[in-house]
Amino acid sequence: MKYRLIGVALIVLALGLSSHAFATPSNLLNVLRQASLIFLSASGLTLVIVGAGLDLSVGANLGLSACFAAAAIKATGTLSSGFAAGVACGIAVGLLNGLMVTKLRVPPFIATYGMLWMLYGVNYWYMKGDTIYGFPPDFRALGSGDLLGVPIPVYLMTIGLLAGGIFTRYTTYGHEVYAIGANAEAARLSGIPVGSRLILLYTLSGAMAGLAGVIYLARLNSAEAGIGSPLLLPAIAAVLIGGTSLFGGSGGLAGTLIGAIILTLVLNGMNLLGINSNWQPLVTGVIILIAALIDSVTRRHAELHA
Amino acid sequence: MLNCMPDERALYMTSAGSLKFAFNGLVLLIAALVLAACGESGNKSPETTRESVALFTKNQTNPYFQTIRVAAQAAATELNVDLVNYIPTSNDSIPEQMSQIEDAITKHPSAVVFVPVDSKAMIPGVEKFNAAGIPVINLIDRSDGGEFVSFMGCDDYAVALNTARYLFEKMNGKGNVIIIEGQGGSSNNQKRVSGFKKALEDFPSVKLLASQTGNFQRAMALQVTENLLQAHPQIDGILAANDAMALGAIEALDAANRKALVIGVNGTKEAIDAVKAGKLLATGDCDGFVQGCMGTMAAVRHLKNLPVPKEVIFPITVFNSTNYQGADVPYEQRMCPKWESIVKN
Amino acid sequence: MRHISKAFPGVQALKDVSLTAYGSEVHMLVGQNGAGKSTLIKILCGAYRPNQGEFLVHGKPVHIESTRDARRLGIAVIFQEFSLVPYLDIAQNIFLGREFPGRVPCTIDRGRLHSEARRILDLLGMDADTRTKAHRLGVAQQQMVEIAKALSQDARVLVMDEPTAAISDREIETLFQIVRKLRGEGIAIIYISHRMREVFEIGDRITVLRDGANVASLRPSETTLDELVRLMVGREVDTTYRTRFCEQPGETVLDVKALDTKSGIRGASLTVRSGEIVGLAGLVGAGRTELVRAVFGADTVIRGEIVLKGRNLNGSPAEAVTLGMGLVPENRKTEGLALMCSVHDNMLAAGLRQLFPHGWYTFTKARKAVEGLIQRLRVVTTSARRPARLLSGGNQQKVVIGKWLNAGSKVFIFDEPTRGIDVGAKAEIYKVMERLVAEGAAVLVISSELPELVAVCDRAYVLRNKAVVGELSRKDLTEENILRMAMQHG
Amino acid sequence: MASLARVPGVAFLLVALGIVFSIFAHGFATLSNLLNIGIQSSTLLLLALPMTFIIMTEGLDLSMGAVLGLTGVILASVLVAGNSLIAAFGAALGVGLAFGIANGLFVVKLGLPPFVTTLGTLGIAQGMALVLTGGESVAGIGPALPKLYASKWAGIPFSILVALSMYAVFHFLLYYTRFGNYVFAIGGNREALVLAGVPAGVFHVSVYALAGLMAGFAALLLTGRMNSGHPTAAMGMEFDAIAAVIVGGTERQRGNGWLPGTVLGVLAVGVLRNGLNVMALPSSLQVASIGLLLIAALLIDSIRRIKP
Repeated sequence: MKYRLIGVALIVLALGLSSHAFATPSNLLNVLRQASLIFLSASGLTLVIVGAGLDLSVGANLGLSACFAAAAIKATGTLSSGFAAGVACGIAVGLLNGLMVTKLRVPPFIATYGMLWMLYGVNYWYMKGDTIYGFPPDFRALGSGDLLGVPIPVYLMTIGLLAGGIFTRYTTYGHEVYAIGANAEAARLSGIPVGSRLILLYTLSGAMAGLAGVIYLARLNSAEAGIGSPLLLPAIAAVLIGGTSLFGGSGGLAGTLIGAIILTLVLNGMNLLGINSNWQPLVTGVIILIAALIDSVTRRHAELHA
Repeated sequence: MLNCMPDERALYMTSAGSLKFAFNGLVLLIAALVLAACGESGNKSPETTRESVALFTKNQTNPYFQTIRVAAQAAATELNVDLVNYIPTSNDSIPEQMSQIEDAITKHPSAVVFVPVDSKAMIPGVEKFNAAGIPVINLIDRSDGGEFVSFMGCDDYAVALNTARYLFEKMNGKGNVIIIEGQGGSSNNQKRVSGFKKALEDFPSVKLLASQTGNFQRAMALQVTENLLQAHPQIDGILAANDAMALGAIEALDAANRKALVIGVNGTKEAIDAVKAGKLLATGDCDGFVQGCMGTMAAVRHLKNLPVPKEVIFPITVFNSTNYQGADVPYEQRMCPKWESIVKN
Repeated sequence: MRHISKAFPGVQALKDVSLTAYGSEVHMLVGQNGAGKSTLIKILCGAYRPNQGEFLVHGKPVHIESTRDARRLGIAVIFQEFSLVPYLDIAQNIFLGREFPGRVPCTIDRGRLHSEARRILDLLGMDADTRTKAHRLGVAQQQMVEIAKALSQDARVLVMDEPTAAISDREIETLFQIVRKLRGEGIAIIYISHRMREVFEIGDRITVLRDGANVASLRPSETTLDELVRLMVGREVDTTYRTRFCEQPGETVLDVKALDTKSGIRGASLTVRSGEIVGLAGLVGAGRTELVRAVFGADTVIRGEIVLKGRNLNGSPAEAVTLGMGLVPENRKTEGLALMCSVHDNMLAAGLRQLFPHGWYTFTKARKAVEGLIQRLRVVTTSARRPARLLSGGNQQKVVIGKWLNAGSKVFIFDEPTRGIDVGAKAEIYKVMERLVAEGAAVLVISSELPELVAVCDRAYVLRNKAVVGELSRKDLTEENILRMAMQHG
Repeated sequence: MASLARVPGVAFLLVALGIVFSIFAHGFATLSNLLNIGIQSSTLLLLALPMTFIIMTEGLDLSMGAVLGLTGVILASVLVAGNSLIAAFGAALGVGLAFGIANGLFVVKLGLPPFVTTLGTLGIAQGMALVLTGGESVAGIGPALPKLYASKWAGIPFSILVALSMYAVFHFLLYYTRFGNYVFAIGGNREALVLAGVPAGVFHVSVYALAGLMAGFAALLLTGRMNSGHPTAAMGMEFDAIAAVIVGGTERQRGNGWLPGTVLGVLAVGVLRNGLNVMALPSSLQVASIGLLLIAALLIDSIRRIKP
């Protein structure tokens, strides 16, 4: 983990030297705000991957929840109904994913990839290409406002990080998730109710995607069917750069936050330095490979001296 | 912690019952899907007397194309013609639009109104229509090849140029601006950005600080604008390659309580409302609703071998705080204009 | 092989070991787990390279840098861990890496592949079709294919690492015939085993390894069982696994009535009382593992009842564990442990809810619990953080037992607890079992090692083709009775 | 060779879809439409075939779509520069192979997890494609490729011919050569292969190299179909390929691969999309039904596994 922090420091240093505007507090806060949004959508996903699962429907789920939340706010005018609709939709999708993976034993890749298509279908049918826009300022503050100088999504991120950290380290549930990720059959034969734990994980992932959907709605001040689709790959990249392994049993939320920060730094740096946009995927790809290299070297090092 | 090889499909205790229930549920769902399908195509049995027009649009999510589809349907019902929509399942997917062209040919529509995903890549598709003897109206984005009955659309380059000029005039010719580009690889993004750049040449004292991509997405445009606001303390104007990105930029400005004149392209309803509210300076377009109507009308006229001009360039209107009136009516209530009112010659 | 030494980070696996294999002779290699036997073999077959040491064939020095060199010199190895590819068929598995080239370049001459495979299988008396995929074979058949694989290399030196661990007595007999036939053909056989009976039955020469060094090299006639064990362990090991037998067992803790399971068990009934060690005997394939997995809730039950301390189980491991039942499974690497996790995490896996009933996990309490268990079970590990993967067989088994002690289980089911474990660790495991029972726990143990069953159990049930055919009380619990019951047909 | 139990759920779904569409979708069951399905699915099949090998060796390759985009653009640019089709095709194969070998070396030699590695190379390939073309599609590639693409050999369209011959090559590779055995072995029991004295690393890298090569082949078809090269034309195709392979019955565990299943997976999606287009169903329903198809196929597998 400490190697990855050094990695982030190096990137910040490099960007700070090359662009005067980078190292200003307002820009760093700006980066933190953008990173916390990726973190929120990827936090639930992290726990699913720790449990050796996979949730490709995060992006689509986020988009649908944002649309339902928007419709709810427009219909009832109250923000709480928007929150409720968004998170409820997220939970419902997560639950469905969990049931498919555990009870119907559909492999996680196919279950959530199939769910992704179905959610898009529902979203296109529901929105019919329209957008719902124009929300009250206090709702929009949730996404783009700040409190005591710190962007509100950053508070939400810290709450998510603390809650996630406590769940994984200080509760028996958390440790059981790591055991399931490491060897699901051994966990089952150790009396851990693997089925219900995984359903809990997928539901949690759905709930976080739903919550992130509401925050994105507040930030964008509008909802359309396509919000979620570009958010899937960054969420997965953030989790993987953060050192959580797809085979399960290792990694955590702190890593995902660092992954989200690294991804946002790349975009922020490219914008500030005015580098032609066509170079963006190239730089992101190289950063992902470097992070993976650091991760495998530290892992092999740790293995030798365990 | 290291990684090891857990069994991806862990063996849990599942009662076969829950599986059976889920499977029956699924079969019912598929059956419902099929019934809905045959219900749909039932009334469109092949021996219909009504002509059928196939409308190809680029994606499901951009409200601009929803306007086109609503308008085309309005014209189709008015002219008593069937309208069949072909929209790729993954947005702006070139191979998928190509497949949809081939599939549509087997249905042999009477005429096609075609909005290409990419001006060059879709040429073989149009040639397939020509080979099948199906008349094609090229709508909105000009395809660089294949025969068309007529091209009806507006020139992205000109729209961008005029809207940018309007912005620079409003900035009375000086100040700093940034450009938010569209998706790398899309042809109308190339045309609009070059239109912006041409306008810049006409106003030498307007300085271009940066040109970054927002991928035609509101969220990314917001993030890019936030970043650029950090780098450039003084930004007077923002040129966005479509309305969604313009509105994203506005959100970023509000959040950072900075002021700048923002322009967009497409003239979507939301953009018109933003112009009305004074947040968006202007949005250039040739009125998507009118184009949707004219596309279908042109197709029907051709089938009735009424004259259809080879090319119809819609007048470019830069909707700003003065002239947005007609455009903010919801599409459902709007009526298609008369053919003669648009086509002079 | 002369003056071989090999060091891994943190441990000197082999110190100046020499081993000479003579033609037409079965050379037994014995020693505790971690004595360096498998490292020595891996060096012999080129999988590892020694730090020092030299190889001589008929007196001339040779180099063994890779598995290819070893094979060129006619050295073939049968490993304890099965080396079969599940979705390739028997013939492809036998000739993996040595396929016969077909007419078209880089293709395989499938006809010849299957005919050669057929020839070797007939030699072994195995009638399976050479086209069946390996994942469809039973454990015993897989072992036979492993042996066929070694024979196919018509090796001059054949190394067998515990070949009889998973096969029935009948198949062991066929194996011994083959070994004797090969010895007759002048092949040098190096045979590793933990079963002392085999050492004396078939061994011509014995080399004992302890802590990576030669301890003794002698003939079976020159030594006795106890002396051999003392040489292996380096201290007096009382092989009397159990001193006090249970005179008056407590109340019935586990009661299974007329159990039918999807895995083929028919009408099985048994009871286990607290303070008692009950054995479950039977031939390989008699259904012992299927029975205990059903009792534990791991496999589906069709009919019958499982009553644990008065409560009826509904067939989920989670419920069985909360009611105090623990299963030490047959293959600990895939079902008992999470190999990538540390000893600490593995030991805590089952008892989390017992150790922290309110759900809040505290590091200090967890560390103390694990430290206590490591002491109590004398688990040999550099630290609690060491991945379970790096532990020897015996220590891994202790970690699994520790897992259930942590969960405060009262009913223990051991499925082949001492398979692949050396004599020293075996004794310790049975000591642990005895202590558990002394503290009032109930133990049900499956073992194919009949002498161990007889030495340990208060009474035993015998299974034959998926049904309980009889019960033997303490006094008539002898190997002959078990075998008679287990073998009787019809 | 394949017993009935081996046939995955998707086969029954494919048959069901065929029947349903032939009845309800007028014009579906005509030869021209079936050829259409073949042409449309041929590019995806070229990606799915090597993907089967990769998934069998417990790996994953996300970069195939982006590499296809890049090789397509290179093929077009070389043609536009006036060189022969052979030179352009060679360049595309070369670049594809380079990316494949790079993926292989990262995964096999450096031991990086496949998902992360190919996510990285996805970015690199897409970035290079965009930088090379400045984001525009490359047109004016001359008549050679379109003529070849449109050509019919004994009535069979060129792209279907390429797809079928590639399937034959892969089928031969997997079931009749040592390389095929070793692919099963790398997925099933890599340790056994190493102990058998086989240089498992070389074969494992060549599985990824094969994927890169196939991207070059697929570029020939895609560029021919569009008569131009486009940097981001094939984005997302790799996910369709992975789905087709898993639906076809190949598991990441224990080297359980079944090549014919992959073809069924590719055809199932192709038939569904084509059928729904021909029936002109609303597009949102089309999108949802693709998800439904994938899950239904796996559900059938799960149920068959529960009942012995």
